[in-house]
Amino acid sequence: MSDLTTPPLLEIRDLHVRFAVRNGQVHAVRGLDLTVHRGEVAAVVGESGSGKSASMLATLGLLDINASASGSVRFDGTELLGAPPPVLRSIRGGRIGMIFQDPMTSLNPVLDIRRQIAEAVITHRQVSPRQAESKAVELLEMVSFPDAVRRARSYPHELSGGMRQRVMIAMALANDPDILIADEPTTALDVTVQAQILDLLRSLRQSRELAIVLITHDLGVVAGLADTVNVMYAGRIAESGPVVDIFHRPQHPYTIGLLASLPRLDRPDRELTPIGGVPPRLYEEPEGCSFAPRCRYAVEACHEVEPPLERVEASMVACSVLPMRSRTAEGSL
Amino acid sequence: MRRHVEGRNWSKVVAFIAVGAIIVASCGSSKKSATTAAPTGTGSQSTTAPSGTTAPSGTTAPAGTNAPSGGAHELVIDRDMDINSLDISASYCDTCQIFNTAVYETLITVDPADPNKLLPRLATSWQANTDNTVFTFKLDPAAKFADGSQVEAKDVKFSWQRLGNLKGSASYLMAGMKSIDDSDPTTVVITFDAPNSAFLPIVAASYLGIINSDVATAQGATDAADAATADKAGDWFLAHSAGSGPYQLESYTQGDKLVLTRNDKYWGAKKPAFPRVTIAEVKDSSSQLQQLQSGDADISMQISVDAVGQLQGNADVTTKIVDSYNYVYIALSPGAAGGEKLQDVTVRKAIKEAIDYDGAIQALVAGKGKKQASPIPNGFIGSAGLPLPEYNLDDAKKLLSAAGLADGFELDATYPDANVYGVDFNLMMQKIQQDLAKVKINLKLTPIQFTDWITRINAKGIPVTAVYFAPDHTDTSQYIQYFGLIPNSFWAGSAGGGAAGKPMDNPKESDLLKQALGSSGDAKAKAYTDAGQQMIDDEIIIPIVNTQLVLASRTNITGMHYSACCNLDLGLLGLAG
Amino acid sequence: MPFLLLGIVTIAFCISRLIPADPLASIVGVRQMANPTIVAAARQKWGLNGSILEQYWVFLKNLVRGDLGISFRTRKPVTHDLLDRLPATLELAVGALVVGGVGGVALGAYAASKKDKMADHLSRGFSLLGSSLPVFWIGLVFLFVLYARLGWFPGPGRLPPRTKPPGHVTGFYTIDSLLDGNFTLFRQCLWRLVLPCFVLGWAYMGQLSRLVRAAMLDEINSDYVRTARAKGLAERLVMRRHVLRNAWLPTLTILGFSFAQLLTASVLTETIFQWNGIGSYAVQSANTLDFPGINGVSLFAGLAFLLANLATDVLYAVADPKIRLA
Amino acid sequence: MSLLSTAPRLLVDVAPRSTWKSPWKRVTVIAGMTVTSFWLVVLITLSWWAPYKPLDAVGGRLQAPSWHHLFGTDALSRDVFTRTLYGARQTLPVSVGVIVCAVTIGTVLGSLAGFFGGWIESVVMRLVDVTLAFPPIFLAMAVAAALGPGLQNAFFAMVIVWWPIYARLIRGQVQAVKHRDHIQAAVSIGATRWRILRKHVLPLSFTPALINATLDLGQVVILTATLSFLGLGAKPPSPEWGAMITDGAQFFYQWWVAVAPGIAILTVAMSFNFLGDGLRDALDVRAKR
Repeated sequence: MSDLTTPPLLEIRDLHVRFAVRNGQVHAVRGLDLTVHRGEVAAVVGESGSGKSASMLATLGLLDINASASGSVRFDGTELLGAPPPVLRSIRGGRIGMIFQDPMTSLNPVLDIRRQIAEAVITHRQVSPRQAESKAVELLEMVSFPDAVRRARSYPHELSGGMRQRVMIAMALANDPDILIADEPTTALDVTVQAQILDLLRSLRQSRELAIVLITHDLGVVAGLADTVNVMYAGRIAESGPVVDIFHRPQHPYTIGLLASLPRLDRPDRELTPIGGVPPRLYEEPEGCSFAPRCRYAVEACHEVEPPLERVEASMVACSVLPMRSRTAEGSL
Repeated sequence: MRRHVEGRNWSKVVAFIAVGAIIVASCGSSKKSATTAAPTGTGSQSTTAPSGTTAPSGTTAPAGTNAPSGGAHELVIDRDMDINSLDISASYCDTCQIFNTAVYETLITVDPADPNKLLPRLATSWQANTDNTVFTFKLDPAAKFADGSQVEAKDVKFSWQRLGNLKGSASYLMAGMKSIDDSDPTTVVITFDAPNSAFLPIVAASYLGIINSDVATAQGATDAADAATADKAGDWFLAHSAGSGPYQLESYTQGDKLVLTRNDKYWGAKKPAFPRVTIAEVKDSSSQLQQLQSGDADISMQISVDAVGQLQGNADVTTKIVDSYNYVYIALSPGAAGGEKLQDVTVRKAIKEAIDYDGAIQALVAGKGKKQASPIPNGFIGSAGLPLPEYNLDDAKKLLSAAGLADGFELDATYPDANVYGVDFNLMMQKIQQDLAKVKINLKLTPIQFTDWITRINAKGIPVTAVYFAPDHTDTSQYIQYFGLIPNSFWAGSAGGGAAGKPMDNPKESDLLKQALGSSGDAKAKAYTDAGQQMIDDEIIIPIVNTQLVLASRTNITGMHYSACCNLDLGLLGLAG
Repeated sequence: MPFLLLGIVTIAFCISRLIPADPLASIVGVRQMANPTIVAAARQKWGLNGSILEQYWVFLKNLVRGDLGISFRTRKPVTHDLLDRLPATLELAVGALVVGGVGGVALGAYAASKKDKMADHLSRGFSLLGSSLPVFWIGLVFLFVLYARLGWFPGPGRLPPRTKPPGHVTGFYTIDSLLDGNFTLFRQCLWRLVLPCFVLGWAYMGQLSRLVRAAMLDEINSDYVRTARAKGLAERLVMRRHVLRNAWLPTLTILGFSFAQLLTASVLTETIFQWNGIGSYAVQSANTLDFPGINGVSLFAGLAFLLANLATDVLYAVADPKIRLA
Repeated sequence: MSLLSTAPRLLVDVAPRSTWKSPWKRVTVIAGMTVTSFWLVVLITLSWWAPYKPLDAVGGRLQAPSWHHLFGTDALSRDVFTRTLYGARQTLPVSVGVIVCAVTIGTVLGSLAGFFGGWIESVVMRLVDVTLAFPPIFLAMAVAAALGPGLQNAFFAMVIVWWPIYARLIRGQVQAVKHRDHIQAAVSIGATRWRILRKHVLPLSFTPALINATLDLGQVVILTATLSFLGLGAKPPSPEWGAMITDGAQFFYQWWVAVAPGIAILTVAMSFNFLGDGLRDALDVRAKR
């Protein structure tokens, strides 16, 4: 597991991301804190629109032109927010690799995959095109791309979704990055393929001491891979902590709700309870706890004061009610 | 505030465009030096293979006595060409006159300075019998075709018979011919059915130029009676010529240019001055003017009078505005469908008096034109002393009241969409429409294509239309034959309603024409003048303007002229200095 | 496609025969139209006797043999006339395609990269201006200002006056002059192409740059562009290798279409710039009711359109891997 | 599938996703509306305030621009400025009429073809293919020449040129809309085909047609002038812009004769283009995204 005494590899503090839209702006990320250590797998979990992707794009300076980020993102001692483009470029694809949700659209349709991987190599290293190409084939083999030598000249549309995601991973790992940011890497894939990709990530992590930031809305993906879990809601961390604690002793009503909506093979008899309501639209700042409107434990204070993130046992939780603590008698889920 | 910023944006747009223009401009001016250097560069090029087909190389000019003036300078003439054929016997157009005269030669020709004076060309002498039915020509024994063979009587016979039998538009010139005797190679005797005192001027018409009959026959040409269908040489003549003139056809590209080369063996006294003459198709007046200014053209034939001012103060260019025999007219056709109101001659007279001629001449050709009394243009025998048309609005109104049409009526005016002799027909008809509106006659203008116009006017006539005319030769008879209300006249038929109607007839005109063709001197002039008055009284043809001509050339070009028979005789042109 | 060809041929034939004038008028002339024997002889000679259906049948039969008939006006085979003028028109259309294509892609890409900045507005204004200008008017304005008044550009025509065309090999003056090794002439011919090509290509440039700009903006937001940026690629390379490479694909779809359009829009340009190509041939044929000429030009236009579409499909297949292997 | 069916109508498909917030959009839409309404006001009120009459000879011949004659006079001494203003009465109604007719015919035939398919579709689309295989200028020239000159005949010629574009556009839209869920639902509950076509399919198909129509208006204005320029449109003496340019072309050095009508065409065509762009952004669902 991770070594908590060494300085963190990636440290995000008070990150805010705002999008300018037609009728004003959306405050998508509202003071995110996140720490990733070398070799650690940190999961960021939340519903779509909770700001998890936006915060990662902000980290790498990949936000669209209508978005702005503030706060601090330090990677291995370097401040990335506001860093000059050349610095960002050398880190992107060099020391931080990123893969995206939809492998269908994330590869350039008019270039063959060998060329796209080789491009990643060439961008960061002084190698000849030929060397880059053979490196690309190696990388394909590394991600268990079948028949890599022969199929390296394929175009994206000739590959299945799983294969394309392997190509994406190969591309992201082309320069032995310290961190892989995986933005919903399995969402668009079939269930069986999902498992293969997760296996691949797991083995890569072990063989290369790779830190992974795993962004997902699927707690099932988290369980098998992550060391720590950060649950995001409405642009903020609702709860974060070691995976075991989150799963077994969730503190935040939202986390509890998420887990309750998850089918579990070991408890087939349990009734699934979806969370009612919808997440707030962040056109304007919510008053009080942003989850309060959907929270069945909410008290009056919840609607007035936004709760700070506080340590509860091994986790950090942003909730003024903490239903689990008061009802420990009920035991676990 | 925002508004202010936007305003600034737009001023930047303007600035951007301006900067762009300047950049383009600087590129342009840097390249221009290359362009202006062109003539010298290309002059030397002319030694490379000529693209023409049979023409001898123009650069191998024989030295010595025959050395022509003008040296290596190639003449370039800008013209909007209207060529219908380069086969002299089938041709009929203004440009054809220039081509025919340069490449072929007629037996006699017209003095450009005096259209009523005939000069020898292939013939050294000629005479008519007393009743103008038999004409005898003595050919110059020195006359040679370009291939060196002698011009003989059989060539004359062949050329004239072919002209008549090909039945082209100019075939009317040979009407009434009975026989040609070519038994003596140097003497031509032609006999007519009826007196034809117009024939000597007709012989000077460019269409009567002489073809080398041996060469032409070898190419399928024939002068037989069925030549209209049996003659196969039309295509050959598009690329070749077989004449004795100072120049020969090198090549013709329709819509592009007509290229002539010097006939190095030209037999005449005045040797052709230019190794090559190019008549370039340049349609608009402004381009012709530009090219003349820059020296890209030596002669521009259709510079409009409104553009001439641009040339003032340019010592390299000489312009002269001279009288011509060309004119534009409107024609009233009582027999045409829709022209019923015109059957009353007072109505036609009223229309004639309602037109503001001076205003029209001002509007159409900036005053560079003359009024004309009858279809016989000013300067032709029979034109003198006839009353010029007068603008008289009051009288016109009175005449219409008398005809019971004081409240006006509507007339269809369909005319060819043409621009001839500097007159834009659209403008002219709008001007006439304006004028006639004052007597409450509403002209409905419809400009159509010329082909369409011919179809319509031949089918059932057109109540009011506009046309133009240039002489084919220097005798007045052509005007009576075409405009007079006599059998087979074009306008007698058209004014009577074309094929659907009945030709109009004014027997006096037939008589006067016969009288004129059978006489000479004053008697002939009197007959033509009387015929002119008759045609005025017909009130069918209303000449609007007898246009003047802009002769524009580089100052070093000598011999610029306008000829009644031949338009521009290229053989007379030279280079000064 | 055969149906289409037949349709084009038939419509061309019908249109020329619909015209209410008798083409013989231009053949035999004003003076002889009233003479029935001459008219009948000419009717026979030029194949205008017989019913319309018979004429149509003869026309089709000859067409199959590649014979478009003899032009009433030039008295030469129409196929010969068309081939003779094709190089002039192609030279113009290709030049306009280059001006419009290169200019359009560059302008569109530039505008997209400067989205909503001044440069974007200017280039969009410029391209919109191109599609709002009547070709015949701007041609005249250019001639008046840039040629007659300022003398920055050469006047109308393919060649400088007094210049002999280069030896006839291809008929393209630019190519032939190079083959002759005559660089002065080559430069002159090229220089004379500038104004007409620009006038002709401007509208196309406007159309294309709007298309490219829109496509670029679409592509800039696409996932694979984000991937390329995540690789650490410099923005310049992202634009060139990824955005433009995809964005110009849709421009291919209109490439063939535009080429056919240009070939025919040359009707006006050729008239204004006295370019002796197919466009002016079309106008002259129409003006003199030269039936074979009109039919020939129509057929040419239709064929050009078909071929251009075919070429587009082929090009697209080459450029887009999805189609190539599909 | 014929090759030609792939010929693009790109205007709608690749709408740039710029928002109304863009200053360019705002300026252009405002400019487009201003110029269009200027011409509309001119067209309606002109007779009350025009400095001269369009057909009257006033002042001298071919006078250069002055305060009395803003754009000079032509060869018949008519005021060019007045004629140019009156030109709007020729061109604008014709252009709008052409588009209205073309859209109507195209919509009827295109929706029939798209919705019913079968032989109707084959007939209509083959006709469309053949018509579109002719270059617009050439087809319009040929038809106008066959019918004879005159603005009316030019009008017919242009409708013949334009309807297939809309027929194809509407057919494509109808086909796309036809398979949407709510249409299928309507079919399944037994709505008649006519009703579905009228109530469900057409309203959805019409937006792109409207956008294209506005953009095409500018092109029709230009084509009208082009036909007149070639002598196939308005007959003299009507002050039609293209015909005025033809006149001006003869008086090359009296440049003012052709300048005003050219500017008129330019402003009208440009403002329709601006409006079309704006309309597309306002109406196109994709652009709003």
